[in-house]
Amino acid sequence: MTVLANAALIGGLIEACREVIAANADHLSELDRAIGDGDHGTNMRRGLEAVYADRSRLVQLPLPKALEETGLTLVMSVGGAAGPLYGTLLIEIGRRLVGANGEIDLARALEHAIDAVARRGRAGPGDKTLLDVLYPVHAEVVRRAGLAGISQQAERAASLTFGMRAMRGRAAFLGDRSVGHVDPGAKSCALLTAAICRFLEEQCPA
Amino acid sequence: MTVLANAALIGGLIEACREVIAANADHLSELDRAIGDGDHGTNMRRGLEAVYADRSRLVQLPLPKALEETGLTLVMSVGGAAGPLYGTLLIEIGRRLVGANGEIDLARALEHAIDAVARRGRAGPGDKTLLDVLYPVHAEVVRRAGLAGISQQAERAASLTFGMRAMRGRAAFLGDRSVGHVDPGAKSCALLTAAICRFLEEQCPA
Amino acid sequence: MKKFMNRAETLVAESLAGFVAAHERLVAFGADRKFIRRRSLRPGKVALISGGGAGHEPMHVGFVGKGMLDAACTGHVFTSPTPDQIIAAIRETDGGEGCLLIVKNYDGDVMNFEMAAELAGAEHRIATVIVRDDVNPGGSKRSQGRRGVAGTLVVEKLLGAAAEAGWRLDELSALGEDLNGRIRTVGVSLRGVTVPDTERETFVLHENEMEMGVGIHGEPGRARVKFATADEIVETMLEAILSDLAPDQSDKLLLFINGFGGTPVSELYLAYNCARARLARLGVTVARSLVGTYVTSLDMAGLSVTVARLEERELSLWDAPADTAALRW
Amino acid sequence: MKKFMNRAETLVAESLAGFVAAHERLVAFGADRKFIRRRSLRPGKVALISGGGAGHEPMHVGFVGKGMLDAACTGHVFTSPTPDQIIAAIRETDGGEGCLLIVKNYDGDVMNFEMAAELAGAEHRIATVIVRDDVNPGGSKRSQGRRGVAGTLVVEKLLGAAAEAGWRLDELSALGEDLNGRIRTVGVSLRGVTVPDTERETFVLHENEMEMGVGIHGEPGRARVKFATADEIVETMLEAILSDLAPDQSDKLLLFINGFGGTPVSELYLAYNCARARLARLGVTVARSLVGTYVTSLDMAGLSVTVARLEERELSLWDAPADTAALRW
Ligand SMILES: Nc1ncnc2c1ncn2[C@@H]1O[C@H](COP(=O)(O)OP(=O)(O)O)[C@@H](O)[C@H]1O
Ligand SMILES: Nc1ncnc2c1ncn2[C@@H]1O[C@H](COP(=O)(O)OP(=O)(O)O)[C@@H](O)[C@H]1O
Ligand SMILES: [Mg+2]
Ligand SMILES: [Mg+2]
Ligand SMILES: [Mg+2]
Ligand SMILES: [Mg+2]
Repeated sequence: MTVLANAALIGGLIEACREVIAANADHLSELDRAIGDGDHGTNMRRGLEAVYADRSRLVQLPLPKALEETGLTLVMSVGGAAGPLYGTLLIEIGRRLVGANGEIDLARALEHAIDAVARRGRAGPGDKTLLDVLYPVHAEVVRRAGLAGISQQAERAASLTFGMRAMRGRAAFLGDRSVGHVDPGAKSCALLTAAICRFLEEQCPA
Repeated sequence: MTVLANAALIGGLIEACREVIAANADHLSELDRAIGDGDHGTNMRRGLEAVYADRSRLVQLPLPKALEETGLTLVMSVGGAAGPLYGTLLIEIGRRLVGANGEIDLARALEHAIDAVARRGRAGPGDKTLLDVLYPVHAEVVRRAGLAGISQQAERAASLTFGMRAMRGRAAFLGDRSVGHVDPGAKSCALLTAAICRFLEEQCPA
Repeated sequence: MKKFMNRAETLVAESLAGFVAAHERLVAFGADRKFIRRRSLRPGKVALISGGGAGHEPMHVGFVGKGMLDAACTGHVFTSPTPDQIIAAIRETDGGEGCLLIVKNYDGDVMNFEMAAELAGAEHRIATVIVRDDVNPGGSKRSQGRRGVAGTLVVEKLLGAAAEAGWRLDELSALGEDLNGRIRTVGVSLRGVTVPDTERETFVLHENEMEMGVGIHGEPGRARVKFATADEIVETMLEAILSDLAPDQSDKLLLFINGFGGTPVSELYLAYNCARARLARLGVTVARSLVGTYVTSLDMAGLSVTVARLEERELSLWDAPADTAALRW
Repeated sequence: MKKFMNRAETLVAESLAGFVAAHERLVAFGADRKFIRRRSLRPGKVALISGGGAGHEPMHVGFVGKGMLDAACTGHVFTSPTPDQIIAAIRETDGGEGCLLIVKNYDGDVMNFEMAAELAGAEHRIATVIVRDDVNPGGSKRSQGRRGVAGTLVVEKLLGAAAEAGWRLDELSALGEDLNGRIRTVGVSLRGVTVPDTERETFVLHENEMEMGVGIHGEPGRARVKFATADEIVETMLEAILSDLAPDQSDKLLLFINGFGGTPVSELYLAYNCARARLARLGVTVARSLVGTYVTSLDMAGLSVTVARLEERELSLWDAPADTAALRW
């Protein structure tokens, strides 16, 4: 990762995330229509477009600061449930990375940020939310799995929400009728994870 | 006609009219749906049911008075355009019959009443209304056509409204789009005419 | 089409009963429930009576109260009330100053109110204003003239305030006639309606169609045209209105966007925004505004645009207090 | 589903622009059009701020004005406003007495208002009332609790009147919390809605089906059940409410029938009539009533029934004047 210049890294990540959301926005809204209000794709696209519009400023920043600012932009543009959650995630990763001395400890920053997301959403594992992707992703990072492994686990974790009964978010109002659908937030989280892993793999092949 | 007792005549006419409307109410509303507001059958049925409910009183009255009272009942129960029109028709026939000395002159009473209907509706021949049945019926009565002939003319006249452009009533708001549909009021008028003729024929075969 | 009802036959009566119960401070049933009247009538003023078929709620019952109507007669759905209802309302509300009947120009309404006026005319001074505000989009001459649609609200508000201020019967009737030349409405529908009696839609539109020039009885309009953006729709509607009203830059206009029953209020405000922008570009002044669901056609999706050219005295009448279920200020 | 709009992206902004233009006497845009506020703020009172996704109009913008809210923040359709909007509203309306945020209990709304409160908390005294009035028809315990639906109107009216009367921030917040235990709502839908962004219905119902227990975001309800008569529907709804509220004969109830956007006002009054009759049979007293389309879910056909148990002081707060676009007395 260190081989990649900071600006290219940040710009590339933004580009990759924006692309995967744009390509899957309809699908995400479709998932949200089944158990929510049908706007998750639209919300995420609006957020990623806002970040993309701001990219020339963001690529100038150090990575931690860029993450924090990206989070703030998501908070101020996505709205809905996803905005504060993805926003909190990036803001807190960024803040913790800033605090880290010397080498970046992604695993600990991620743990701290995921805790913040769970507090923000008053949610936990098995509630059928994006946390059900974040927890396994963190676990893979902790056990230093390869990028491909992380990506695969994220996809698997998203699929597993299919069988869950939603306990948070709009889907929770459906009770048992939420079972049998993939959670849109979990899906977007897996897509973003995969896109990030793919980008990093392409840039710095193992 | 004179062979039939008054009460039986009035009761029979009421019964015949009520029956034909009940049997055709859906069809009349259907016609009204094409160029009006779809309630002509419902309106007429409501009126005839009100008259029917009142029949024990009506059959006690002399025919002219019974016609007038029936007209008033229709006015107070049908509503819409059809109520005042059919009401005015019967009220005025009744009033004119009352005024006639000696033999009943149906042709002149009818003429007088049809004029009143035209004034009430501010309508004339060719406007695609029930008047387009009433005028030819009157003409048949004047030339002392048989009951079957009157009935046939009424049916023919109703069919002819198919090609007319409505100038009065809700259908007029459609302009040229009213062409190509039978007028519901004309149709109910033809049906009532036929039912009355049929009843009279059955009672006093020529 | 599903409706909240028990039986089609009792739908109107039940709805009116709910209306009276919900607004008992303002209104009460008249004798035999034939009409709805102000709870307390004010002596010494001309009585204003309106009415029409059900299906246009909150009009007219929602306009009964101080500053607007004294009584409203409701018929079956889309069917004018019968003369006995109107006569009963005249008897109960005429305090000696006479009655003004405000009638929408639909043949059925006109004929039933006319019969009532004839039958009650011996004992009461009665005048009638026939509201004719619809724009004739085809421009062709028709014998029965313009329909009375959403502009009826404007007429009832202005005449109601004038009656409250002590205007006499002939003065009210003259103002009513005069207003007919200065109020224009055009309606557009995105979906036909289902009359509860028949349970079938009055007309069926495709996804890319709309009916332009509709009235408020589910009848099809003057033309079925391609669905368009709100800007385009409103522009077409305003064009029809303005070519008729021909306001100049010194005129004070009332702009009224009316929902037909199935249109969300957010869309009405959006249409208002389009109309307002268009009128601003034309350099004419919107002095008063009203946006809401007031004159309906059951649950029809659609709206109408009404523009009225008002003079100073009418602006004051518009601003005068109204205390009714649907309009209050 | 056809909608009066130009583009999905600008629909909310255009509608709000129309709203402000139509009600310029009452309201104005806040900085950068991030929210809508009272035209003239009254110093010396706690500022009341609410908001939520668009699609619920006239709520909340229609409740901005004397006696109710000081500001309302509107998000995209069914998407909560973002913290920057809420922060801007706090900055502009806080006159030193602090701000009360009134938030419907939806995760998105709660989280966005919470982030705003955190970010603005250093410079402003802020309290939050989370409205939770929906009845849980299944009776099962869910972690996030009841949704905030039509009862929000009641909370905003009562707290608005109290703020106007000079109540302090902690008093308002305590009343808000207390009301949560005494207001219950249940909603029923006859037709799903189409979110303008997606142009597809959120759920599709057959001619003989309805969704019981719906919220106001087009989400399906707790159960899809057979369509029934208005009496039966209202009875089911009231049962759910009353088993929760358990009013006794001495209680004074507010009965509020709310249309979801596509339901004609005549059907709302009919439902009110059913509810009123049912409550009368149960021997409980309806002291106040409201019937109308106030808290909507785009053009959803359906309605909600809200019952609130009010004490004397709250009846006075309910009766206190309100001068807003949607509620005025
Ligand atoms: N309380 C919560 N905690 C964690 N995640 C949540 C919570 N509420 C919702 N989510 C996530 O957000 C997703 C929905 O996002 P989105 O559709 O954009 O927002 P909204 O529900 O406000 O329309 C859900 O699929 C779920 O993954
Ligand atoms: N002005 C009129 N003059 C004569 N007949 C009329 C007039 N208006 C309507 N009609 C007749 O009444 C019929 C419609 O009656 P109906 O549907 O019961 O009343 P409405 O139009 O009020 O719903 C029309 O088909 C036409 O024959
Ligand atoms: Mg969503
Ligand atoms: Mg008809
Ligand atoms: Mg009719
Ligand atoms: Mg949303």
